[in-house]
Amino acid sequence: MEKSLFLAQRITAMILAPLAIIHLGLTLFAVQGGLTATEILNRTQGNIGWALFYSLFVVCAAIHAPIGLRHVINEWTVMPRRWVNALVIMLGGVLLLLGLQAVAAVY
Amino acid sequence: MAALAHRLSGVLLALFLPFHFLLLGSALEGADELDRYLRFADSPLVKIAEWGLVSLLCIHLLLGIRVLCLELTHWPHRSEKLRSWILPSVIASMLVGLLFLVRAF
Amino acid sequence: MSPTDTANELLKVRIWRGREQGRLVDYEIETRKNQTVLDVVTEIQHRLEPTLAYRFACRVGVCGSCAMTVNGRPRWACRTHIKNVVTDNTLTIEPLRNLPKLKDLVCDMAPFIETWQKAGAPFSGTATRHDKPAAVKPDSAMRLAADAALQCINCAVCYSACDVVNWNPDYIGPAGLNRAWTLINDVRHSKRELTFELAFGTGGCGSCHSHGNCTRHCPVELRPSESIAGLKRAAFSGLPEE
Amino acid sequence: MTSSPHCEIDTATTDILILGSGGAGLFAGLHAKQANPDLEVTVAAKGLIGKSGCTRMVQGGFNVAVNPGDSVERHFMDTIIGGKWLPRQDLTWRLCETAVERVQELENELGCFFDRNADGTLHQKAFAGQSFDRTAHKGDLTGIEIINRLMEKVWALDLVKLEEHRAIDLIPAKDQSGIAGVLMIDIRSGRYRLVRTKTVLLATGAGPSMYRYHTPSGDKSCDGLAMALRFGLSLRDMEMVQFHPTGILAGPDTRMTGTILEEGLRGAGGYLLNGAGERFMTNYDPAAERATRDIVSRSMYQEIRDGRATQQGGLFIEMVHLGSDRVRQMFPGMVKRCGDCGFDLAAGRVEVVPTAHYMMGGVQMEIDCTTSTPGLFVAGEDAGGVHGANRLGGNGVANSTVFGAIAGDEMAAAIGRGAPLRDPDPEFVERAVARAEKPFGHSKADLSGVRERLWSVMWDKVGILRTADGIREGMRGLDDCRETLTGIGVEDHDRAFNLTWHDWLNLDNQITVSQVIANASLARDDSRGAHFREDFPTTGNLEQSTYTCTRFENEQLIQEMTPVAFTIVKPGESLIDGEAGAPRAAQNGDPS
Ligand SMILES: Cc1cc2nc3c(=O)[nH]c(=O)nc-3n(C[C@H](O)[C@H](O)[C@H](O)COP(=O)(O)OP(=O)(O)OC[C@H]3O[C@@H](n4cnc5c(N)ncnc54)[C@H](O)[C@@H]3O)c2cc1C
Ligand code: HEM
Ligand code: SF4
Ligand code: F3S
Ligand code: FES
Repeated sequence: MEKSLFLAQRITAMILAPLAIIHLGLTLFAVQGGLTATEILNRTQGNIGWALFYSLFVVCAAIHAPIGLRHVINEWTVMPRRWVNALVIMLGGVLLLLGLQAVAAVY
Repeated sequence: MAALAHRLSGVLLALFLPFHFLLLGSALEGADELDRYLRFADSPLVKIAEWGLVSLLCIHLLLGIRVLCLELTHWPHRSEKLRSWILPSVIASMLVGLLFLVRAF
Repeated sequence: MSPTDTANELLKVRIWRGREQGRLVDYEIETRKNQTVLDVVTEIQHRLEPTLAYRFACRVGVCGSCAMTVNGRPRWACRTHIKNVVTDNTLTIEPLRNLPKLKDLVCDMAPFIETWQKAGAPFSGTATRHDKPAAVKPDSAMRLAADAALQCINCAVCYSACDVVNWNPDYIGPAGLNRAWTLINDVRHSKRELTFELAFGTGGCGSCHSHGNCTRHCPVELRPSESIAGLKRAAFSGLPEE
Repeated sequence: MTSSPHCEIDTATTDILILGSGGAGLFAGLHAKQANPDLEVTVAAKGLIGKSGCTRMVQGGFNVAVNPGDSVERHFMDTIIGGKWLPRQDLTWRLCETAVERVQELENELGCFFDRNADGTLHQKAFAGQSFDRTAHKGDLTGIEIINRLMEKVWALDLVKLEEHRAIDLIPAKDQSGIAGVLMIDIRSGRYRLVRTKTVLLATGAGPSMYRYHTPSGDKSCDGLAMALRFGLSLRDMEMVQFHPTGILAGPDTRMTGTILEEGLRGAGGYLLNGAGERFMTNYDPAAERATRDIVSRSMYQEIRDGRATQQGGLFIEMVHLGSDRVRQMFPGMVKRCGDCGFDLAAGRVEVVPTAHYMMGGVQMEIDCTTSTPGLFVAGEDAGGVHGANRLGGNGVANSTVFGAIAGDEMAAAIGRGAPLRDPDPEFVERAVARAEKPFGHSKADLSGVRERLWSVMWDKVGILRTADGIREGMRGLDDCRETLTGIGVEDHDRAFNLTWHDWLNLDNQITVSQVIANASLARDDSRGAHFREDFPTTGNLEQSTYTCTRFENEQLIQEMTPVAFTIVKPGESLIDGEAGAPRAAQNGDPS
């Protein structure tokens, strides 16, 4: 179990790395003089490539972040293990849901 | 030190990401809505928050790559060599964050 | 040991006295040219505080009995020359972190030694005392990997230096995992899969965040963090093979 | 006295009680448990299990005849010649023969990873006094590998572990039928504990720590030998104390002083220099620095005694002519160790002095590790007779692991045959407690004076070069030490981990065993092996060799000489074809 979680976290990290670099670059490029919705939407709407790109980003983040947080909470708080697991699974769900919703919204 | 910065940035990212998504998700309500938010986002406060998010992502990214190198590559004595990664990472993130701010205004 | 080449200068030594509850007590001894932290503690026991408790055996850095916290860092007392650690003419000496305190500078090492078992030791061979030793090429990759991590003196310095050990009571810690890595690289070990399972189980190397304090503090210059990284790589690529 | 609350005694019962957790103790525990897992086996050690004692400190390695070009006969002959015909030959034979099995057990069953040749076979290096390169090793810190692997196995077994328990006396049965148990102090609580048991293994590792300069670990103070003596057993060859030529001399205020620099430094061509910076070994022996341990130690001692020493009273070793980078690369561990004492081995000079290293003598044992007392076994450095007058480098760990395991097997077998749990003699227990309580009756004072006195007496009078007058003077010095010690008290308010109390007990035992060494040294009026009498500088007739036996009777030391039985070879004979007497390299002292 620990091994699978470890693998999942590192593999998603490896996927996230290039995605995040592109995302950051893009943000910096796009942010010039303030964002407008139309700008964003123009870029993303109807573009299946971007949709897939951000979906992958969201899915990976929704796997990666809860596993990371699970360690943090286990180590820095005295919360019982069971609760921690439940909490981070919830967090993963929330991230996934909101994230995909956002992607759908801009698609 | 590096681990602490990485950890804090990771945790903060995880906490702020839902709001970021929420923001984008409001595009569902239509472009107008989003525009209103983005106008609201013009306010310095939100700019700073977004700036935070960008810097955090950047630093977490760079330090994360450092951890991946530490663990998954195989060069001897890499831990010492990668110690020098820390400061440049922080500076780079600051620069990226700064760039973001400059461009945003 | 008679005091010789006394350099009149006084060294201020603050030592933890007590058990889990205790306090730092100040002593003053003369600074000498050639003294280790163990010698300082010994001198205080011989001359000033006969009931002061500390532990040592070999006095040359092979038994790993004498580790203590010196000016905030875990170190082997018998091989730490005071000139390398004194700051402001003061030494603050406390027991190791992350282990139960027995008395003064003495900790209970049992929880630490038990991490060996949790990490998948001991060795389990198929050959017996009636067989010739296995032929193992000294320059094979696995042998080199095992060799680099073998001569651990189980001093618990790394265990004491690691924050994750401090935060996570289940964590096996660097030394036990380092041993697991040598076993996984030992072609003669018949339970390599089991050792790997245990080393990656609850409190296993998935809990290590590559802080690297273990490697930074190991007095015999082993690199537990790199052994752990080796285990992590094996999660991707499978057990090392000849 | 025993009515004080401090003197209450906790009791426990076990089948097999092992004293000591060095190579001998741990192997005994392992083998006893393997022989019969249902037995309750208890290991008690003065320090932490596996971390105390000298087996961990072994540098050079383990002698074993496994190479096809070598043979048990050859190993045996080297050991007998090295021991100057004093060893008990059946014991020596058992050592050489069983060393093979033991090394293979260490490798194959325990997982020791000894160094290899390029073709994958065991690498064996040369060690002084041997006619074949037969020392198996792991780098230059072989003991760590051996003990770590043993420790792992023993920790995984279901043994009773009494860490930081100091045995203070062996307790006989009330009816004198054998051993009944051992009285200990639980160092952590300071309480007494009597462990009743069917069998006891004495494996506390002797250790000549009564000399000013000595190599053994700090927990060794000849407790086992002193206990055996008080119990009434006879010790043999006690005059045979081996000195190692190159102990570090880092000043009187550091425990690093006395610890060894490895022999390889001389082997590689290092120079020994006197206080004036001149080489002197060439004046003593044609092999110069590469002569055997005993010759080099004696020459160094003489050089020092004749006033050509350094300011601190030592000599120098210098390596720089071999090239400092090369030295750094060849001896990284030694360079670092010297650095920690403020010396630069690679580019400068390091102060050295001969240092007391090993005791060849010990409790008389049979080939199955039994002693003259039913139920009491002995193994390792506590046992005598295996090495005779000198021990070959590499035969020390071989001895402790070979006989430790035999003792484990034999103790399990003895219990199988119905070894009884005997009733302890309460009077003996009471006397033992009274002895340990002695210092609490007195006002406290500093023990350092007695310690230093003992160190000098033994070093100066019963050390590397001896004379009858000197030894007698030494004996008077020891009496003084005893008297002073008896008057010194120890703080009583906190007995838990009270090191000063244990220092007192250490000195008590060290003085006792020093007296035995002095007696035996006086009795042997010839020079052989490690024992050198300036008033009798030659070796006596080998065919009529006798060995010393010392025991306590009515508070008196009784000294006897017993003829050596040449049960396998006689002086002048050899087990090796074509070599009269011994392999030549062994006779000359291999210059490595
Ligand atoms: C620095 C050094 C280097 C050496 N190098 C070599 C080498 O290269 N090759 C070689 O063959 N030999 C070498 N030797 C010799 C060898 O180490 C010893 O002869 C051998 O290991 C002794 O083993 P042992 O089991 O008898 O005793 P030890 O390993 O010394 O163990 C003694 C045990 O008894 C315990 N003990 C002591 N007193 C008591 C008590 N009162 N109650 C309970 N427990 C007690 C101790 O705590 C310890 O656990 C070396 C020795 C030293 C000091
Ligand atoms: C995009 C959103 C991201 C979030 C929300 C996130 C969150 C987290 C969190 C909370 C942790 C736990 C920190 C810890 O255990 O100390 C973590 C760890 C980690 N993150 Fe991220 N991360 C993100 C992106 C990335 C990226 C892009 C990378 C790639 C390089 C990455 C690499 C890592 C690594 C390697 C760890 C493990 C560190 C450790 O165990 O100490 N993360 N992340
Ligand atoms: S790895 Fe190093 S620091 Fe850790 S126990 Fe072993 S020797 Fe000590
Ligand atoms: S310090 Fe601890 S976190 Fe890992 S790299 Fe070392 S074990
Ligand atoms: S006393 Fe043995 S390592 Fe320090």
